Amino acid sequence: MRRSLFIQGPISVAFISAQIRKHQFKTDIGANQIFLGQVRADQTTNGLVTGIEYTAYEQMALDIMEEIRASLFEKYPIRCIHVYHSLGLVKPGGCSLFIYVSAAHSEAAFFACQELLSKVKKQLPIWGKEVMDKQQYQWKVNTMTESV
Amino acid sequence: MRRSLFIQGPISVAFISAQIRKHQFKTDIGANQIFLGQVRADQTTNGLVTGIEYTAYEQMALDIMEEIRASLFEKYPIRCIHVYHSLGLVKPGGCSLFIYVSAAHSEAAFFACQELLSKVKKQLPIWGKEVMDKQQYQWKVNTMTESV
Amino acid sequence: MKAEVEVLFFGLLSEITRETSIRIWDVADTNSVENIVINRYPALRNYNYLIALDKQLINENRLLVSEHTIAFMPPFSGG
Amino acid sequence: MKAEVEVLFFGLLSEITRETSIRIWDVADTNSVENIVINRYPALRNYNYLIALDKQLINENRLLVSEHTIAFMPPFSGG
Repeated sequence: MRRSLFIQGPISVAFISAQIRKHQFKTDIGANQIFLGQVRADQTTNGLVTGIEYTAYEQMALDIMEEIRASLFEKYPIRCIHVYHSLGLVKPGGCSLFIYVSAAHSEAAFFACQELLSKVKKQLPIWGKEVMDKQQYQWKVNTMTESV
Repeated sequence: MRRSLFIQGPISVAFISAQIRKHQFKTDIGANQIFLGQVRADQTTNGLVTGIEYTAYEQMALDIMEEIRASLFEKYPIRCIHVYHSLGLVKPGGCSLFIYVSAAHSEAAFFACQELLSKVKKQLPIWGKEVMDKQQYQWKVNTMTESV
Repeated sequence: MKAEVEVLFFGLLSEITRETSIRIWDVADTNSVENIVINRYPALRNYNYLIALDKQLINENRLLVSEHTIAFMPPFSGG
Repeated sequence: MKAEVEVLFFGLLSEITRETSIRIWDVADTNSVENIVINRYPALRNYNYLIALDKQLINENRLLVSEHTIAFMPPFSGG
């Protein structure tokens, strides 16, 4: 089992492209569903977000990720699952979460990707600290009502 | 309104990367949902698929695409929609459909992308001819039960 | 005034007709066009097709007034 | 035999405690660990937290047998 999950800093477009290119050698794949989470320059009551600093309980996150992966492979006819999450500072526009699900058909890739994103946000011990202009910060909150 | 939709031959990873990179300049985007449809080397009763040759009623497809685009912008809080479809021959592993939906939040991007893919398959006048080894071919059929 | 119509055939249908487009003159409505086309290419009866009048799918007869484009299309299979 | 526990603090909580890890000896169960931690850092009462015993979330008291890692974690906010 692959145990890579975290990437220091933003996830580069070159890295994402390389993953897409790799999957083109697998001729039993018909659908690639990709989610890229990107840091927004939100205006908050504490100021403008100038970046998110991510930390994680890495060993626990890797274990949980293996459980999530196994449960999705059991539930959906999919070919592969890849998840990468940034650690450290990611500035607005930067990619902090890269999810890739491939399958023969689009339905499986879609629903698996949706469930995967929801689980990554709800179950992985990762925290984002929104860094503001004027040297302030606030801890990011994932709203509980989000279905994905 | 942008009127590009068709690309001759497979959609390159370089083209896809360039689109991803462009969106990183938009700091009000938090979620990028990408679908890449890829030609499979399926084994059929007529032989092994060695490629799909796409044709389209281009002017009609462009009109319908504008209607789909407008309906999705009305229904979902999304920032942008991009759709590219191949014309001509695409070999197994090659990308023939590239869908990109961006939004502030992931729910909107997800559901809009799903609906968009379904509409592209059901409403755009595009036809795929599966080319087989042994010089044969058969016309591709999109099953009606597919929800996406 | 009766209409002049460009008839287009796509995908599998263009292999049946061995044409991608033909012209038909002096037709009053889309049903007439369909009858003329089916009479010229009887094998089309064996296939499912959709009809678009001026790039819009139609499900019933439409009157034709001047110049039109009518497309005969197999079920779509993009993606 | 009573257990030895490494206690970890993550995210916002590590700013409250000003520590990312401490060690606690001679504890019998996770409730005892929580009491000791809350007594040492009373401000933690004002925050929501989750507890993981050996990298598994727990919702009730667990007996401790030897060496363990217990993590105090704010609600997750990855993505």
